[in-house]
Amino acid sequence: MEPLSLSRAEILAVLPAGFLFITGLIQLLSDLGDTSKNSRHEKTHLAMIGATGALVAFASLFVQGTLASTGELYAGAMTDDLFGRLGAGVIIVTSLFVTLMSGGYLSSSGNNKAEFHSLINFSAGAMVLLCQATNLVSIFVAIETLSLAVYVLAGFFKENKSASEGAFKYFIMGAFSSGFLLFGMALVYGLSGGSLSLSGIAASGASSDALFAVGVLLVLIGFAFKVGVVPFHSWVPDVYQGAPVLAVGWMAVAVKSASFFALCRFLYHSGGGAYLDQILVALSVVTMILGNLAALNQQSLKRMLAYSGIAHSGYLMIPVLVALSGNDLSIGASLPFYLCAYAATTLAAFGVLTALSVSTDRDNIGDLNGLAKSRPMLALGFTIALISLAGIPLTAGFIGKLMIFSDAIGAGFIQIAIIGILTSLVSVYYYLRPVVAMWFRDPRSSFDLIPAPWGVQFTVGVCGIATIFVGLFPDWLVELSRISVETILG
Amino acid sequence: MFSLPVLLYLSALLFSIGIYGVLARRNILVVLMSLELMLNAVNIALVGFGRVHALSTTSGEHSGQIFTLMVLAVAAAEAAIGLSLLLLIWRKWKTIDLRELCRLSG
Amino acid sequence: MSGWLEHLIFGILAASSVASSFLVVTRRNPIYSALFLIVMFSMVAGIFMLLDATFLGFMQLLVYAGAIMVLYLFVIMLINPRDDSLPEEGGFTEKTFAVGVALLVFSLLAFGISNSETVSTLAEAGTIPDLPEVAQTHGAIEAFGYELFHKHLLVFEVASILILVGIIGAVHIAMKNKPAPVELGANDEERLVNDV
Amino acid sequence: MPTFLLLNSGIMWPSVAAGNLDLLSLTIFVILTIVVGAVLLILSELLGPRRRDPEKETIYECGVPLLDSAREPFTVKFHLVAILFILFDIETVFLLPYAVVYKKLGIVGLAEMGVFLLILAGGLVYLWKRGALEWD
Repeated sequence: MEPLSLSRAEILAVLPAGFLFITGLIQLLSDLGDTSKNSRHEKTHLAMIGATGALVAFASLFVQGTLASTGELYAGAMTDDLFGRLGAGVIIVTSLFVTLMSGGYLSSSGNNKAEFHSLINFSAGAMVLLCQATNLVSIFVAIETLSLAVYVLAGFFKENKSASEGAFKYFIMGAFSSGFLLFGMALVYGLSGGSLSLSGIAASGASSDALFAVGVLLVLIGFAFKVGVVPFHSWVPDVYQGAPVLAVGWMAVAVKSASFFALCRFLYHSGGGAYLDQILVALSVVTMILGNLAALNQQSLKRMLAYSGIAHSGYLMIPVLVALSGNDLSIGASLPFYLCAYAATTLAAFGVLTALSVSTDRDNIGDLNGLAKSRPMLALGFTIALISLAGIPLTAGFIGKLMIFSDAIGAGFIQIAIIGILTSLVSVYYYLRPVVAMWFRDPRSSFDLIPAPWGVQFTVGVCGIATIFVGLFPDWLVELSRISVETILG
Repeated sequence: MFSLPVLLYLSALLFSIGIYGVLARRNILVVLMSLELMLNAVNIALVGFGRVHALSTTSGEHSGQIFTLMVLAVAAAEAAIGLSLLLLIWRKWKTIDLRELCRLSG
Repeated sequence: MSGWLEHLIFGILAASSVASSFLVVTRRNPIYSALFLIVMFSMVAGIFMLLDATFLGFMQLLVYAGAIMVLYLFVIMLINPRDDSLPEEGGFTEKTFAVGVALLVFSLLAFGISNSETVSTLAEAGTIPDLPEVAQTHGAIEAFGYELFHKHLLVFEVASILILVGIIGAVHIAMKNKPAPVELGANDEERLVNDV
Repeated sequence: MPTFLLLNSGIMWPSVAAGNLDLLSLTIFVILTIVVGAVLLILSELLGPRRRDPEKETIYECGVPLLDSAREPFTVKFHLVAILFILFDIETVFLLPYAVVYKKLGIVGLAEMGVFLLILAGGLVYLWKRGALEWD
């Protein structure tokens, strides 16, 4: 009956998420003054609080001193190993950029309330905890907190009808998938001798049990909904088109990478049943093919990026599959690297979309004609992002895809690698269509391009440069991600 | 009759009834209720496993029950957000029919 | 406690929970489904008490049957007080698809349960009443609270963030924003009163 | 095992541990209320005289004849208050275990509960300032 006690490592480990929650709360309470008018002026103080909070949270990732993990914290609920911190880093950097962009974006749409900023920070804190969670309860509560925040973000602009309808569909799909996720977790909990912690589940060695395999399959279905893998992707295009552009960017980057980090950690520990490899192979192949084919004839930029996001979830399934099949986990090292590259690229792409949506809400590819003449920097940023998404050399996307496919071939999944390469060749076509429209078409855009908010220009610039930098000098990030994968099993 | 397999069959049956409710019904209210039903079905399996492993588990005697308490909190917060979204839909579209909602919004 | 009584009571609770959940899903009028859902939550609370989770049983009654269903009934009364405005029921294709998916999931789970060695070894220990006795305070609020704070402290804090996100979401979405649309003419006055 | 049911066989009766007594009394209380209520209703239903009379059908002295069915739509205010009731109900659900165990948890437990309540107090201030609680 000894009283409660918190060790120093536990307090330090929870600092990143804690700072994000505190920033969210401060932003919420600081904006309560002017409730009446929908303020048009950009609330820079919110962006400042958010930026400082994110920077302090990023710094607190390294306050631990050593990068080594100090074992189980909070009775096994969380860990501060390198893999978790790498995921937390990606989430915090994304929340920094999204906070910077949201000031200008929200004020232009006349809906500039602090709820948007604080929900971004709350869901960022929940995602950081999700990347570092090592027991089933904390994974579940973290996923539900971030999903609730993102449902509200998706329906943030209450006035336009399609946003509220898309948000509602997203809510029902999300709640449905968390039902599956929960039932899978209950079965995994029950069949591993009643142990909630992932290490306990790994130690219990129940993975040969039939019901355990069904449990892991249900958890996989739950995550597949969240990430948007094909059989469970029907909500992705509608929500991506209806929701505010920034909320979509947040979903595409942060929610996807946090879910993949958590799925990776869960599957590494639970091992998965006998049939999991075939299911993962089927999921990733179908996702890659359908995602890319559907994106081919998309006219709307948002829907095209939605399907490209689905296709990239298919690519990201490959390292999970590869690591699970072989017993050598380091093969799956391409996942953290690809997620970092994907985060930087997609942030740049959604930065440009935000810049466009500030001046017009039409978003089909035709509107990009001649963007290079009127906005050369924006056009350059968008071109870099699209090239990296397509996997053309000299960009981070290329290195990521190279790693994924070489790992897959190394582990003997030749057919998947071939399908992956073919589908990314197909994707080159629909990624380059906007690039052609921007550079080689004469501008006929009827809307006057007001200059993008400073936050958006800064984000597109930094993310574009980061994509090129990682493309040219990738080995530090490759090494970091390879080491981090080894620390998962502790 | 009151044994672990029966508990699991019961929770699987309630879970599938919830799935039927979510997919078949057009009245959004009943869809939201079926979502609550699905989460509740899982609670039975959780508490059942918790009771069976009560003396032998490493994660603490009440681990199943604490997980269920968290599921309770999540289900309540989900119901709150779901019903406010429903109210928003009702105010904008004046319908609570899921299929019509899809048709209207194109 | 003699075994047969507990089996009997579990049988009653389980049968009525399945029956009421089936009725929740099939009733046309949402009020009846809400009432049957309350019945189902109370039956599940009874099952929790049989499984020695007394604190949880009462919390289930307090939160589910007490608070969530009150909100559902509020919304039902808010949205369609008259019976005629019910949406007509789904077509045949939706129903068959739903039954198909539900049966698929149930058969997957039943297949898993039936030939899972772990479940059969667990079941060999006998039915729940014959399991080794748990401590008298098991499931009571004190032991539950002690373990909640010692083993699940982090989740307890994240739960407060979950509730706060719920508050922000509910208020932002459910509240009509202050500046009511001014284009309402004088004759629209009574329409404003009815407008929700 | 929860020996909270009145019907268990006699041999169990003397061995009812103190811990279970309150559950047992709770069950007796529940069963008695149901039985008494049911008996009163059924008896008055069966034994009561049933003579229809137009005079009796009219509304009690100062009643107002009915205009419309009693089911008027609620205003949205009720809906928002009901949602907030749920969310703060969950807060009490988490407070209950703490209230029973706070002595054993010591200062750190107090700090944890303080953080929990601070966050929700922040939510309350947000609610109040956003005007969610105004009724007019």
